[in-house]
Parts: sequence; C-alpha cells; structure tokens
Amino acid sequence: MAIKLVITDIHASYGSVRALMGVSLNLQSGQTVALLGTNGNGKSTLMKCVMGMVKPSSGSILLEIDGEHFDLTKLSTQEIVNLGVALVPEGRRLFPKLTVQENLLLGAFRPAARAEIATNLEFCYEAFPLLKERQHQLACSMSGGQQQMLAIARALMSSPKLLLIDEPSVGLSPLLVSTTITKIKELKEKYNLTVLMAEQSFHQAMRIADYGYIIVHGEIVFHSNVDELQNNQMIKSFYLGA
Amino acid sequence: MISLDLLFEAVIFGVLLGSFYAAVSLGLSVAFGLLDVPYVAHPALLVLGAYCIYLLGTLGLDPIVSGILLMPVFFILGILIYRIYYETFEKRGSDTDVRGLAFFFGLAFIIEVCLILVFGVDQRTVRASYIGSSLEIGEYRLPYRMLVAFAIAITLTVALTQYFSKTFTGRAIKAVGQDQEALRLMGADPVKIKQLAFGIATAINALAGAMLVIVGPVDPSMDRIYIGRTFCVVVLAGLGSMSGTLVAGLVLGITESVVLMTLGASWAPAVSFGLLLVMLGVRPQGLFGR
Amino acid sequence: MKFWISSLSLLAFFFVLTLLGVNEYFFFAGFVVLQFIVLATAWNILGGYAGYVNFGVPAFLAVGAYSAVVLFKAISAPIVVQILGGGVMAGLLGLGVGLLTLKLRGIFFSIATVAVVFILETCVNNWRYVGGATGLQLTRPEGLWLFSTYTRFLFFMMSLLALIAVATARYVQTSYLGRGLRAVRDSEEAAECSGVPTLKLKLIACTVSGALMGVAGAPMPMYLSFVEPTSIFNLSYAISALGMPIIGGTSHWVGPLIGAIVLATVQQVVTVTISSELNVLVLGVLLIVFVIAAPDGIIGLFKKWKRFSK
Amino acid sequence: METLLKITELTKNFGGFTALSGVNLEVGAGERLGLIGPNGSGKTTLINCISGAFNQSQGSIELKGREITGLKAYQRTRLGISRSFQIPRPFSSMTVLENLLVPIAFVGGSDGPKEVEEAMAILQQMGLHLKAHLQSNKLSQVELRKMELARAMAAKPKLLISDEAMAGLAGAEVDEILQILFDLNATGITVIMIEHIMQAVMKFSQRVVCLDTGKIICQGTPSEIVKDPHVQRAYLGD
Repeated sequence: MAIKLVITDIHASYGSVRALMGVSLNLQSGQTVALLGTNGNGKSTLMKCVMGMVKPSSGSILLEIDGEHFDLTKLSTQEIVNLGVALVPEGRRLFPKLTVQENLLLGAFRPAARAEIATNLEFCYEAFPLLKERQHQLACSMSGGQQQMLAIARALMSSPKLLLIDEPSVGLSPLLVSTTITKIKELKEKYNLTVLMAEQSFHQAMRIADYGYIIVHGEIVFHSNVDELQNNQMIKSFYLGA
Repeated sequence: MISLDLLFEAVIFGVLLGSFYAAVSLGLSVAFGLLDVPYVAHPALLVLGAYCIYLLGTLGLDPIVSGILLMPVFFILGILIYRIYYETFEKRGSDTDVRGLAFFFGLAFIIEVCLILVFGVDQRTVRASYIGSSLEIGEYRLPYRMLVAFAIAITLTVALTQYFSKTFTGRAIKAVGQDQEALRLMGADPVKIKQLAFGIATAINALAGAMLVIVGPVDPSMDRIYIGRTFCVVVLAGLGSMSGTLVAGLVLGITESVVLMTLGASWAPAVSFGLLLVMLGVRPQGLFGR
Repeated sequence: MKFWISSLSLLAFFFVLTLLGVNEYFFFAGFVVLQFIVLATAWNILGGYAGYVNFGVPAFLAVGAYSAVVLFKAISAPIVVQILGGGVMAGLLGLGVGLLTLKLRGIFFSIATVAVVFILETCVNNWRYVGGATGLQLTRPEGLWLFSTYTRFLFFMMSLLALIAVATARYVQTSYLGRGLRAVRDSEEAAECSGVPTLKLKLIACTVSGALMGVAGAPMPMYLSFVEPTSIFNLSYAISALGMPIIGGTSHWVGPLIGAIVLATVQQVVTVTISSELNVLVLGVLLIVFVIAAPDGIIGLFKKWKRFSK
Repeated sequence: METLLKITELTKNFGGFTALSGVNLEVGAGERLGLIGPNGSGKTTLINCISGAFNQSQGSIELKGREITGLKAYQRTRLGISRSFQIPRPFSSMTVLENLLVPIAFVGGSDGPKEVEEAMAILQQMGLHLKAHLQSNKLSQVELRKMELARAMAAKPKLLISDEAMAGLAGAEVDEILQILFDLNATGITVIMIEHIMQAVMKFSQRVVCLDTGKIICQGTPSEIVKDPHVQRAYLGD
C-alpha cells in the first residue's frame, strides 16, 4: 500500500493562528516525519490545511495512494477522511459527554472502517488495555494522558493509511509524554503506518521520527534526517530564540 | 388528610400522564437537548400534528395509524425548518440568540393562528375503540386511552435510545452538539447530521400529536401550556438524555397529578412552570445532566 | 432639545384632539397604539440594548393591571396612583427577573420568563379578591378634569406615558448606561474587564423595562372597565412587544417607536375589518420576514438606503 | 523597585484537575515581566485569577498591599488591573472609538468631549486614529490586537496584562506591538507579557518567570532563563 504526500509552497492563514509562508514538505510510505517548532508558528495550521479544515491561499497538497492522485485542497474534510487520512487533533477534541466506547465507535464512521470495526476495536483494547477497562466511562472524566490514548485509538479506529498527530504532548506531564511517544512508535512499527507528527518537544520527536522539519514564523527554516538534526547546534537557537 | 388509596390512584394516573409528557418532549430533547437549537416552536408542531390526525380521523383512520403515516411528512417538514434556520442563522454565525428565538416564536404563532383560522377555536377530538373505555383493576379505573399513550411513550423512548446508541448516525447526532469540528474529523458532515436529527425530532411530533389528541380534546392555543411542560421535562432530564426524558416526564406527571388531586385543577398548570423555574435556578444541567 | 420640542407639541396636539368632537372610536384605538409604543420601547431596553429576550411581557402587564385593581378596590385610589403602584410592582418583578440573568442566558432566560407568566396567571386565577378566573367588573368614574369622557382622559394619559417611556429609552441609550448595556450584549466578559458593572446594569435594565411595562398595564382595567386573567396573560402581547422592536430596529430608540406605530395601527385596522386572529398572523409573518431578510429592521433598511443613495 | 502586585500560595483547581498549585510571585511597579511556559502550564489560569475572571481556590493576591481576592473583575479594572484577550473580543456593534469610550466612561466616570480627545490620543499612539469611526468588526487581525491594547490603556491601568497579543502575527507586526508595549511601560505602567514568541519575550522582559504544570519552575533575567535546564526540558522535552 504505497502512499505519498507532497506539499508544495503552501501560503495560508487561519484566524489569529500563524500564517504559512511558502511551506513545502513531503512524506514517503512508512516514513515518520516530525514538524518541529514552538507553538504559534504554523504547525497546526499546516495540519489543518492537509485535513481540508483550512483552505490555503496558494500552493498544492497532493496525496498519492496506490498510484491514484488526489488534490486535497479541492476536497472537503469528510472526503479526505474517507480516503484514509486521520488526524489526532491538537487538544484531543474528544466527545466529552460520550463514553470511551462511543468515542471509539465514532472513529470508525467512514464506510471502509465500518467493515473492520470488530478487529479494530479489539486491536485498540489490546494496544490500550486501560481503555477496555473504562469503556463505559465518560471521556471527560479521564485524565489528560488517558484522553490522549483515547484520541489516538479513535483515529486508529478509522484504519488510516496516513496518520496525522497534532502536538500529542500538550498538557501532559513529561513522564506521560514519553509513554505516549513510545506507544505511537510501537503502533507505527507494528502496522508500518505513515505518520506526520507536529510536536513541540524536540527530544521526544527525535525518538520516533525518520526526518524532521523546523518551522519558525510560518517558514521551514531547516530540514534534514534525524541524525543530522540531533547534533545541530542551530536547533536550540530556533527553539529558544537566543 | 387525603386518603392513601386516593393518593395511590393519583400516582398511577401520574405515571400514565408522565409517560405522555415524556413522549411529547422527546422531539425537543433531540432538537434542543442535543443540538442546542432554541426550538420553542416544538409544541406548536405537536398541536399541528394533533390537528392533522384529527383531519385523517374524519376520513375514518385510527389515530395511531395516521400518526405513523404522517411521520415521513413531518420528517421532511423538520428538515425544511432546519434548512431555513441553518441558512439564516447558523451559517452566518450571527448572534443567533435574539433572532433565533424570535424566528421560532414567530413560527409557533403562525402555526397557532393558521389552525384557528382553519379550524376555529373550539376543541376537536378523535374517535377510537380505546378512547372512552377503561381497564378495571380492583377498584381503580385506568382509561385505555392513557394506557395506549403509555405504551407508545415507552416504545418511542426505547426505540430512540437504541437508535442513538446502536447506529452510526445516531451516535453522530449525539456527538454533533458536543464538538462539531471533531465530528467532521470522523468523516461525517455536521450539517447533514443536524438536518437528520431535526427531521427525526419533528417526525416524532406526528406520533406524539396522535397521543395528544387521543389523551384529550385539542385546541389551537394549547401549544402555550406545552412550552412549559416540554421545556420543564427536557431541562429536568438534563440536556440530551433520552432515558432521562422518560424519568423527568414521570416526575412531572406524578407531581401534576398529585397537585391536581390535592389543590385542584386550577393550580395544575403552575406545576410544570414552577418546577422548571426551580430547576433552571438550582440545577440547570438537570437531574441526569452529564 | 429638538426631541423635547417635538414631543411636547405632539402631546399638546393630542390634548386639543380630546376636546374636539372626534369620533370616540379614535381614542379607543389610539389608546392601544400608544400602549404598544410603551410596551415595545420598554421591551427594547432589555431585549435590544442588553440582548436578553423577555417572553414574559404579559406577566408585567398583568402585575401593573392587578396592582391597579387592588389599589382601586382597597382605597379607590385615583388613576395616577394606580399607574404608579403598577409601575413599582412591575419594577420589583423586573428586579426579580433580572436576578435570573445572573445564571441564565439566551433561551434559558426566555423560557424562565415564560414560566413567570404561567405561574402568575395560576395565582391570579385562584385569587378571589381580584375576581379570580372569571374576572372583575369595575365601574369607571365619569369624565375627569377637562376631559368629556374617561376614554379621552385615558388616551391622553397613555400618550403621556408613551412620552415618558420613549424619553427614558432615549436617556438610557445616549447615557453611559446604554453604552454599558451594548458592551454587555456584544461581549459580557470583555465588558466586565473594561470596568462595566455588568450585573448592576442588567438589573437596572430589567427593573426599568419591567416598570414601564407595568405602567402600560395599569390603566387597562379602567380602560375596559373589566379585567380577567385569560385576556391579559395572553402571549400575543409578548410576540407584539418582541416583534415591533425587531421590525422597527432594535439598535435605536426610534426603532420600537416606528415598529409599534406601524404594526399597532395595522392590527387595529385588521381587527376591525377582518378578525383579531389575523392581526397576530400578520405580526408573526412580518416578524419572520424581518428576522430573516432585514435583521436591523426598518431603520437598518433606511440607513442602507441612505448610504446607497448618497 | 516597590512591589505593585504580590501573589502568595495561589492554587486553582477545576474539579480534579489542578491548574495552579502554590504559586508565589511579586511584581514590581513599572517592571516588564515575561511569563512563559508550554501550553496547559497554567499561564492563562494565573492571569484569569489576577484579573478576577476566576476566583482562586486558595492563596491571596494583593495590589499595592491591598487584598483584592473578593473583588469582581470590573472592580479590579477600576483599581488599575487591565488585560487584553488572547482571542480579541471587540464590542462588534460599536466603532473603534466607542470601544475605548466604554472603559473611559466606566473607569473614569464620564465620557464627554474631553474623554473623546483622550481616546483619540490613545488611538493615535496605536496608529489607529484614522480608523476611529470604523465599525470594529471590520478591523484586520493586527488592528484588533492593537484595539484590545488601546482599550486596556483606556482604563488607565497601573498593571497591564498582555495575553499573547502577538500570537500569529507577521515579524513586522510583532515589532510594532512590541514597540507599543515598550512605550506604555515607559509611561510607568507595569506590564506582564505572555507570549510564545521567544525573541519578543527575551527582548522585552527585565525578568522572566517560567511556569510548567501549574508551578513556577524558575525565574530570572532572560539570559539566565535561556540557559536554565528546567526551561529547556519544559520547552524541548527531556
């Protein structure tokens, strides 16, 4: 199942959130790409453009699945999700007054995922045993870390071909951040998911990314494979504005 | 002191009355409880349903049968009303509060006045085998028409609860009011889901309208007292919980029937509104609000 | 100043009118139109300026009317005292309703005001002293001061009340109160952080609006020389008091005035020529049309037309 | 530097979740204080407690030695605590000038011609005077931010809290807002700045406080903060 995402020269702004000024990025099958930078720099805006929630003013977003080409800027969010693209949104956006199970079942709303609902549910409960225990509990009554797990599981319920994760570490204590990232790494490898992850925490992202892009003020200022990123001194200055 | 078995009879009658109140409030529980649409025209739709049943009754149709026949018509009517509301208010995101309320309040009055102009102000009833006779248990006489209303109420509530928990669109309807953007991320179109929910909410009014005219004669301005009763039940139930609506309906029915028996009919109308005011003040999220 | 000159001369004109041999029906209908001016203007102080939709207009009318009845029956108070009493009691009800705004907004506030109507109606139905559900006959005194008939006197009294209502609305709108209330309507949170005592302003608006509605209701028992709950606790008063400002335009005190004059006159004509139900239908339809097509009402259209034609 | 604001053992929890636990902070009169920390660290909760939008669960807040915990937000604004909002909240039915006349009327007590001049002066300072009579919902994003600051200024504050006034703005616009805040501080107004744009915070602040998971993890001059391991861990992740 070959998948390719090619983003070229995207310009976009979204309410008060950072404008994007000519962002280009691409993602190969099975690859995990990290989008790095402190928040308010455009990471979420880019994710929203890919999901069709924000219409870029110029530039193109092409998704290739098994040889078939789709221009995501022309599709609605529903159509993009139906192609097999899933987003774990910033701030998780669970349905607070619905139970864990109801949230998960809603994840499988798209027709293709409904057929595999039993296997996906069983897989989620096995990957996140806590969710199985609390399946009849309301989403709002769960802690930050548990909600993050539920949000990821809900996205997996749609058996996605391309998984987008927007700032999973927000609001989590450092310990929980590393367990979340470890779980994503595990799932990614087990089902060779193609993942695009926006993350503030540089070191955490490095644990699972193959390739990284640094975005500052809506522009990609640096991108390279992970090892080069690791030992590059400039990174700290971008992050801390020293 | 009122005798115990009189009180017992009042409670039994209250259960039957309460289940009827629950059934007529289910539509509002969906439209207002789940979707937060200020649907003050819901009771007017109810009375409109009752009059349509009366009309079909003159052709000899049994009220429940005509109620079921009418459901698809009211389903489309509901979708139409929502489209107008969506295009004028929700889409433009303007302050829907004042004008949204005025829209539905105006709609309720238009329906009421049209009914007066067409049918006049005097009351209308329907005939059916189960209206007028009662079931005798010991020395209690339970009117069949109330038992029928009770049965319909229970089946409607169970059917709706199942729909909302077992089907995909049902769950989506429950979710759309909580986070519309997140539902879009699940691959559902929130506008279509809300439209479907509104269609269902209004379709229920066809069957509930049948119950209204079965339980007693109807007149055009009956919708005003039902604004109190339906909103009391929905607020009491906690927004958007179907089973809560049934229980809240029973609470209102029993309270009203006991007050009817003790203080007399003249105090009954104030019960639902009094309860509503207390609930709004003390616990706006209702008994079962989550 | 222009406001005071024009309104006082209008008042003088009405006074002269009562002396002339004009057909009695004119004063009978005129009273209703003026009453709606007071109602619509009063509703707009809370609904238009602060954005809280009060459906409970009949309750305030009834509190005004029944306070007048009690004052008349108990101490046969003159009409002026009845009006003052009605205004004070309705103002207190307004304060009570205002406290609701502490917790309730939007539809919850509106539904609570509907509840007040039905609760008060049930209480009055069970209150023998004021005639309960069957109502009460009241004997009207003969003509008063220089007015040949009592209806002419009431007509002039209501025109005076209309002036007071419009002047109050004008004062509220142009003073810091109006600015504060509009800030509360646009964003209550930002208003609180700009030093606006939001609760105090909402209470003032509710009390003033309530008192003015009470004052509009107080002369009704004398006007009809009969009072009964079902006719006064009628929700169509709510639809009128809400519809007229929305049709006229809620952002300026002239809006409710225009809306009331236009619609109340149409209603009087329709009631006489066809049927009273039809006038509620006319109002309902116009309300929906304006809410959808012209959200800023007649003055909105006028402003657009003026800007367009410049 | 004499103390303007003193916060002792401030704690705030929502249901089970503790947003702030035992925060102690003193802000000097005329100081430029930066407040940083990752999302969800409690920054917004802290300023909501100071401005009166929330009531804290425990702890006290003193303005110039006077306890203000019981006061409502509008009373605190009148005492000199002004704030702008992260997501601008204009009075959309009013013009830009009228937006400023609300705080002037309700804090100053009158709004005659003299006050209109005062408002125009503030707008002049913000570069918005040409748009004074424009309906406020027609302003651009950066103009809305400037009007928020202008409205906060119109309340004659002693303490101005700028809540992410620069989030999402272009480089040049960031510098504009930064210069405005510098000018305001120069007139003796204490400023607490909350931003994610590190260059802006480091350039503006005399002292920077870093919050994480509801606690102050360190404070110091900008150069100290950048080198502090806690901050790096909070921002870069361990």
